[in-house]
Amino acid sequence: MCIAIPARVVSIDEMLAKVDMMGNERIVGTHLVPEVQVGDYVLVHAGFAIEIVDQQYAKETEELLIEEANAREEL
Amino acid sequence: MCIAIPARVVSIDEMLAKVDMMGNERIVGTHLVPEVQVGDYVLVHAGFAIEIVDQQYAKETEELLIEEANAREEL
Amino acid sequence: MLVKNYNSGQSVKEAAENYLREIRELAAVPYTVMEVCGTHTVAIAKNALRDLLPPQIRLVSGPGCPVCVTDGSDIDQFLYLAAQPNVITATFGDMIRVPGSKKSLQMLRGEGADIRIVYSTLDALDLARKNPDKEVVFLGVGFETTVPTVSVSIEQAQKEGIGNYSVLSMHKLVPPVLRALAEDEETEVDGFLDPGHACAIIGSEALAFMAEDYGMPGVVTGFEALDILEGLAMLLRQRAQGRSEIEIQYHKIVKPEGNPVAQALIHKIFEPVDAAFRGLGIIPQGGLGIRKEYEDWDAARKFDLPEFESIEIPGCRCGNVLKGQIAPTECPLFARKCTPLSPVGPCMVSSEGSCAAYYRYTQRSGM
Amino acid sequence: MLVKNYNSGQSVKEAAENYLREIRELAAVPYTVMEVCGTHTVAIAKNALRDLLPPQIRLVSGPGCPVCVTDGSDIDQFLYLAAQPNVITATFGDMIRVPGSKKSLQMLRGEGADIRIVYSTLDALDLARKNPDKEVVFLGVGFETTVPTVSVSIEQAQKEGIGNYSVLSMHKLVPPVLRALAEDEETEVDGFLDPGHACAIIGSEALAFMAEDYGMPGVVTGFEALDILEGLAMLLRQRAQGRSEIEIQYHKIVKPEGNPVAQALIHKIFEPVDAAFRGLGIIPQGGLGIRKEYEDWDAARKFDLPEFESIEIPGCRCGNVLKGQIAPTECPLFARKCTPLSPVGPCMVSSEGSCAAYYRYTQRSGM
Amino acid sequence: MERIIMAHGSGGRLSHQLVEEIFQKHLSNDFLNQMNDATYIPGSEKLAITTDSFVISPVFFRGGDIGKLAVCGTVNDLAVSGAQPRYLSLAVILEEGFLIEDLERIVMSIAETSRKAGVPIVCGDTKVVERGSADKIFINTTGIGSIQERWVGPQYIKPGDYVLISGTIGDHGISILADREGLEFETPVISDCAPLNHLIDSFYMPGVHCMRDPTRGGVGTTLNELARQAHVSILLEEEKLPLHPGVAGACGMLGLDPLYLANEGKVLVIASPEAVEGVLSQMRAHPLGKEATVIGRVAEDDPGFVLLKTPLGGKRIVGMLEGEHLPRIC
Amino acid sequence: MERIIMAHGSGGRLSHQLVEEIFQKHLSNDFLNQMNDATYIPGSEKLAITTDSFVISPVFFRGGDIGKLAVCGTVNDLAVSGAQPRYLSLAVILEEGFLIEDLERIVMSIAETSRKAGVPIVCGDTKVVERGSADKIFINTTGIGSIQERWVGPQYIKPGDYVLISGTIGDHGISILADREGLEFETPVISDCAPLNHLIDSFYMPGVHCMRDPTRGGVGTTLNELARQAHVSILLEEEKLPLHPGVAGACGMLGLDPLYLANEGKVLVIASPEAVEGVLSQMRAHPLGKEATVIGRVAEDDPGFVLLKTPLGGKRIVGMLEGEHLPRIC
Ligand code: SF4
Ligand code: SF4
Ligand SMILES: [Mg+2]
Ligand SMILES: [Mg+2]
Ligand SMILES: [Mg+2]
Ligand SMILES: [Mg+2]
Ligand SMILES: [Mg+2]
Ligand SMILES: [Mg+2]
Ligand SMILES: [Mg+2]
Ligand SMILES: [Mg+2]
Ligand SMILES: [Mg+2]
Ligand SMILES: [Mg+2]
Repeated sequence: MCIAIPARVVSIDEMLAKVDMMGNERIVGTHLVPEVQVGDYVLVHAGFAIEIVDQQYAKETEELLIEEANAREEL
Repeated sequence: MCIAIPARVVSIDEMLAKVDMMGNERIVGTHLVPEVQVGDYVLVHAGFAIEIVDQQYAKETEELLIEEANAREEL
Repeated sequence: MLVKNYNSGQSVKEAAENYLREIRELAAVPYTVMEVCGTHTVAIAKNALRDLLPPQIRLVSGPGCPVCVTDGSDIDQFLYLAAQPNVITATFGDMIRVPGSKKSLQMLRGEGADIRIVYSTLDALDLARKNPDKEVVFLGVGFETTVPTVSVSIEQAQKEGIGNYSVLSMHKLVPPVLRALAEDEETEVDGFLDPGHACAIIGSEALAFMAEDYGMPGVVTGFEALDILEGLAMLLRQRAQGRSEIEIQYHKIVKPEGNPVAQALIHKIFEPVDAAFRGLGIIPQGGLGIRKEYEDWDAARKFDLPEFESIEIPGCRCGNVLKGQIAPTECPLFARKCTPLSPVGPCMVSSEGSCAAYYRYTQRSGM
Repeated sequence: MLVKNYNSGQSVKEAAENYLREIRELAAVPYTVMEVCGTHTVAIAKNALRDLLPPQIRLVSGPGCPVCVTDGSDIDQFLYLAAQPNVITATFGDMIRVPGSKKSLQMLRGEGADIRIVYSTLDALDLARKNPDKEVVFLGVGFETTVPTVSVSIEQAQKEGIGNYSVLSMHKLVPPVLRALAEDEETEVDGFLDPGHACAIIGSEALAFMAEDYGMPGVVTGFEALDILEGLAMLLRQRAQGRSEIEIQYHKIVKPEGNPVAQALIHKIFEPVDAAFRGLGIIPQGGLGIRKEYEDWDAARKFDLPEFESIEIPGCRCGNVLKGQIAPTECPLFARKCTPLSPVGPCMVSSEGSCAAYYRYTQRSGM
Repeated sequence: MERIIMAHGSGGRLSHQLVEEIFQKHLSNDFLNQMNDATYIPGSEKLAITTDSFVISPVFFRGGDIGKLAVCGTVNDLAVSGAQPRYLSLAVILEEGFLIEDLERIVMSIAETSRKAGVPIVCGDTKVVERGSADKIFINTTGIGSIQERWVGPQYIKPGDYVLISGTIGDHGISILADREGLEFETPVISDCAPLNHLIDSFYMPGVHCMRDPTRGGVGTTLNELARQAHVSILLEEEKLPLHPGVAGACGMLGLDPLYLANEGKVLVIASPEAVEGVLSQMRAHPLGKEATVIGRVAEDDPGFVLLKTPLGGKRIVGMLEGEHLPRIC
Repeated sequence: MERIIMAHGSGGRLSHQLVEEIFQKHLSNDFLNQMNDATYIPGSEKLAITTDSFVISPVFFRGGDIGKLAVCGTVNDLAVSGAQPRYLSLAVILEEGFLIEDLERIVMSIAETSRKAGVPIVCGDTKVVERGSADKIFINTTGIGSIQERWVGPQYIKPGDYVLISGTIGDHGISILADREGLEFETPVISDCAPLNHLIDSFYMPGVHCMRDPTRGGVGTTLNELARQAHVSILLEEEKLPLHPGVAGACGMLGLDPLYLANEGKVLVIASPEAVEGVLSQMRAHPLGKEATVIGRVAEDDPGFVLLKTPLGGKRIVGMLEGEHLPRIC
């Protein structure tokens, strides 16, 4: 299934980027989004960043997730 | 350890002989005793017949073993 | 699961309620929507959206699950290849249970075949590096979303001179399939939820012909419940406003022009070929083959593969399901002879298959 | 165990009693016998013959356990070879626990080295056939009894063109060792129980020089308790009759001329070389190397093996034990630091080692 | 010696040494020290018995190791059965070449977990197999528990009962995946592996109708089993499922469903409406149950099915795990 | 399906199917059918517990298979402890690719042996590991036995006691070796694998001071353990050791000592001089004890040692097995 949550790029080393999804980190290929920069949010599919997520959407999404997570923590 | 009981040759196929030791059968090389014949007793070492056992001794030995085995069976 | 989390919270519920109200208002006349993409099929089922939508909205699944549309002859071919003693088969996990005419990859693995599940084509390439005396074959199954990642692996193999890596390309293309559907007289669809991720690569413009040539509207849609509800609302709005366009709901990812880098990578390595689709038959230029220049990494050319017949699976109505003509529950084998544990057709085996989604999420007495 | 069964039964006991009576009669003056062969050492211990013999008969062990006389430098060399990634080491089981300066084969196996116990050199050759992409090295350890079977494997490898098989020859020869013992001033032995199976190959005549050149009598003896008692009686009779000859007790197997086919096989593949013996030092022409014509199957030439130093094992008195100068129990490490479970010296590891035989069969309080 | 060698499994002296120097040393107690073919244990009127083999890879993981897991898994199976875990057996299969240092670490972890749970290891066995004949180490624990009065089991489940879980789901599954070869990702998630008998003691009361530890197969499969055995349906509320954000992220990343991920320190409880408040507050008062929460209810219709209400109000089926839970990609 | 695949071990539907169609089918009983995390069993006043894993290769051998062995091994450990074997747990680890047909044969053999012994399997577990991560199948059985009055154990051994064995030694060891890869020989010897509880019942009486089943490590190692635990010496008579001629021949051929070969259907008994005749005649009256015989006596001197009197009258030590029992060659 195609993954629909944004991953934040933490670091880039040549064509490989470390991305973060709610604390989980993974290495993905940036071959399809050579212009990607640290801090960008990307859409990851099958080990590759296939598109850079529109900045505004990405932030909102992650904030929402974190908010929700916090809400759960406080339960 | 070098084995000291005689094995009887049951069959020969080129350089390999099937030998019998009190019902146990095994294939051994006859390269060192090319003259060996079915029915001979051989001394087996490391998978090879290394010498043909003197006929008279061999028979006596096996008879003794079988006798003893029978004695045990009847116990 | 995450899809849901993202959608939870009061504001999301309110937004959903708003879309649903709009949908109810606009759906006085029945409307049939085809979700083309398997991920949409699953998202709809997992979010139980059918429960929420008015009965006038009919959601039908399309041929967008790449596993489901892979023809039986292709499956038997890759099973044949996977059984070869010197071959390591690298594949995404979904393929492992797909039944060929006799076996599946997981059964071959039980018999000793070396089959590895990978999470990226780069992992497959890595297998080739680490097993120089074996042939590593990657099973190339997927639409435009996946293809560029396969291109990268072949490009890389060429660059590094890795000769024991190859790809068996069974890739398919979205636009020709949609065209085939549009031209099929039996297809009765009012509008399409177009695949969000495939369009991230090819761009929404690549589907413009659907509206222009066939008058069939579409909305490129994301995968959250909210995305899908918005996509449906947008489709209904087009009808209400007498429009027939390809719109984008999934703005955060999809641009009209798509991802040109990825497109270039596809075209560098692959070229369109006629392709057999399960249930749909041969679709002209509907698949991708590896270009002659890269034949060293083309498993179809590298290995002497027998041709297999595309045997119809007796009783399986996958073809009708894939064209949105029947719901999975209308197949006589559904949930009887055909279950995810022993699937008869591929629509039941892939987690994105319409039949599997129906079975998993909705199949119960009284539903 | 069998040795014993064969010897049981009333008639055997009577025969034994007769030999023992004769031995007691003839052993008024003390007599030191060296059993050259490790199999004799074990047979004597397993049959507890020391319990039965009069105290004037002193039984000492000789250098006839092939594992025990293998020099530390050779052990480190084959351990080095066994640790190479592409090598399968084929060996008889006894070598598996022999400690080198740091490790043993069984420990290397624990670390992942591919080490196989074989029961015949033909099994080793078979490993080479079945693993064409590996180098199979057979560890050639043993006296003349074993060497012809190794010759057969090399002959066969040549015939079949098996290029990935080789032998690391650490083979030793009985006559030069006996000569070295005879010439060693510290050896105080009145007569030898000569090795029955080595002599089956080389013949009793091959040891005639011991009597002729050094005045040291010997009896080629079998391995049953009764054989050994008869052998001892024959030695004592020689003394009583003032003779010094090499006699055969083990007539059922051994001929004066030995097995000429086996001898020819030895000489076809191997040639005498100077060899390091543990505890005895270099014995001129005391070992066998593979002839130049067969260098393709000679692991020593095929692999680039570093030379290892022959480190003295601190405290181990194997050398003295092997020359019959001390009993194992006289070694300060015996049964303390040195046990079969963690052997310090090789005489403790081989099941035919004098120290192991002493430990296993006689080491208890009051014995 | 650094590594396990075949001789450690021969039944001879080296086997004895291994047992004495590693197992006895850390697990010593009067039962185990009997060193007989079978261990004599004092009995009680009603007993429960359970067995599980642990074949986890990797052997050491974030939050535990195979030894801790082997104790917790069996202790928990007894505890959720309403039994007081009393005795454990321990049988270890070792691969030639396994590091003795690692073995000792595992045995120490077994000892510590057994102490914490208050359940002694009373007999054991060790086997060694050739390199390549096992994956490092497999552990079987068999547990015996005693029962006073019995009132838990699927047959006691009633429509209207509440379904509770003692904390977040899927933590163990994700922490293991992150440490697994081939699936390279880092996660903040730590396995929840823990012995639950003391937690269960704290809330075990009449009105607790059934308990299960949702291990392999996860909450989804476990509840399906219960729904079938009890001929009821269970309706979960998706919003109420407690989820560590790291688990949510990892599931998104790998296409996994936390309902099918293994838990090793969680208990599912089915309790009567009268008992639910008390159970919940007892659970939350215990360190292992702080995030305990009600996640659903038992109903009569659709017997045998587990259903899930989505946040938007739709209902869908939660089936059994079908075959391997493969990370999906495409 | 013909073969075990990984999905059989997922904990999901295929796992359930495997348990139902193979294990439940053949082993069904009221305990096992509880299908809970732990099985409730009625208790008794004194209990004995034992565990063993079985990793034998080959899985099928002359005279039995790994399943029969797994039942016998544990039943026998209980029986020699003076306990009535009552319940068995069964935990199976399967290698991906194992033939389901073979699994069923093994489970049927377990069922048959469990019936013969009169000891039911009351709980179970199945795990599947990837091809190459196990050698076909490993089985753990854990057994619980009940004890009325206890009078056997090393502590009851007294100088002057007799040592008996219920039949020929080394049969199991040789039959296994003959079926093992790499050691190609044919043998007439059949494994003695059998449940001994009924035999033991037949002669169990006061005066029986200790019993052991001389499995891995053989009679030699087992008696060494007893000599140490009881601080006595044991003097065997070589001539009295009952030996199948095929075992004798195979030992000669391979350079093995039958004192260190495994037995799986023999019991060593240490009995008082008053009891020895009765024990012996009871043993011989049972089909599994026809060749029972006295093989030695217990003495005071040299405590901790096992000695053997040779036919010619010498005495030597019988040590513990040191490391692997390797067929010696040269
Ligand atoms: S239910 Fe099965 S057989 Fe029927 S259409 Fe779906 S996949 Fe094919
Ligand atoms: S007891 Fe050990 S150290 Fe001493 S001589 Fe013998 S082998 Fe060497
Ligand atoms: Mg259990
Ligand atoms: Mg469990
Ligand atoms: Mg055991
Ligand atoms: Mg391994
Ligand atoms: Mg459980
Ligand atoms: Mg046991
Ligand atoms: Mg046992
Ligand atoms: Mg289990
Ligand atoms: Mg295997
Ligand atoms: Mg036992």
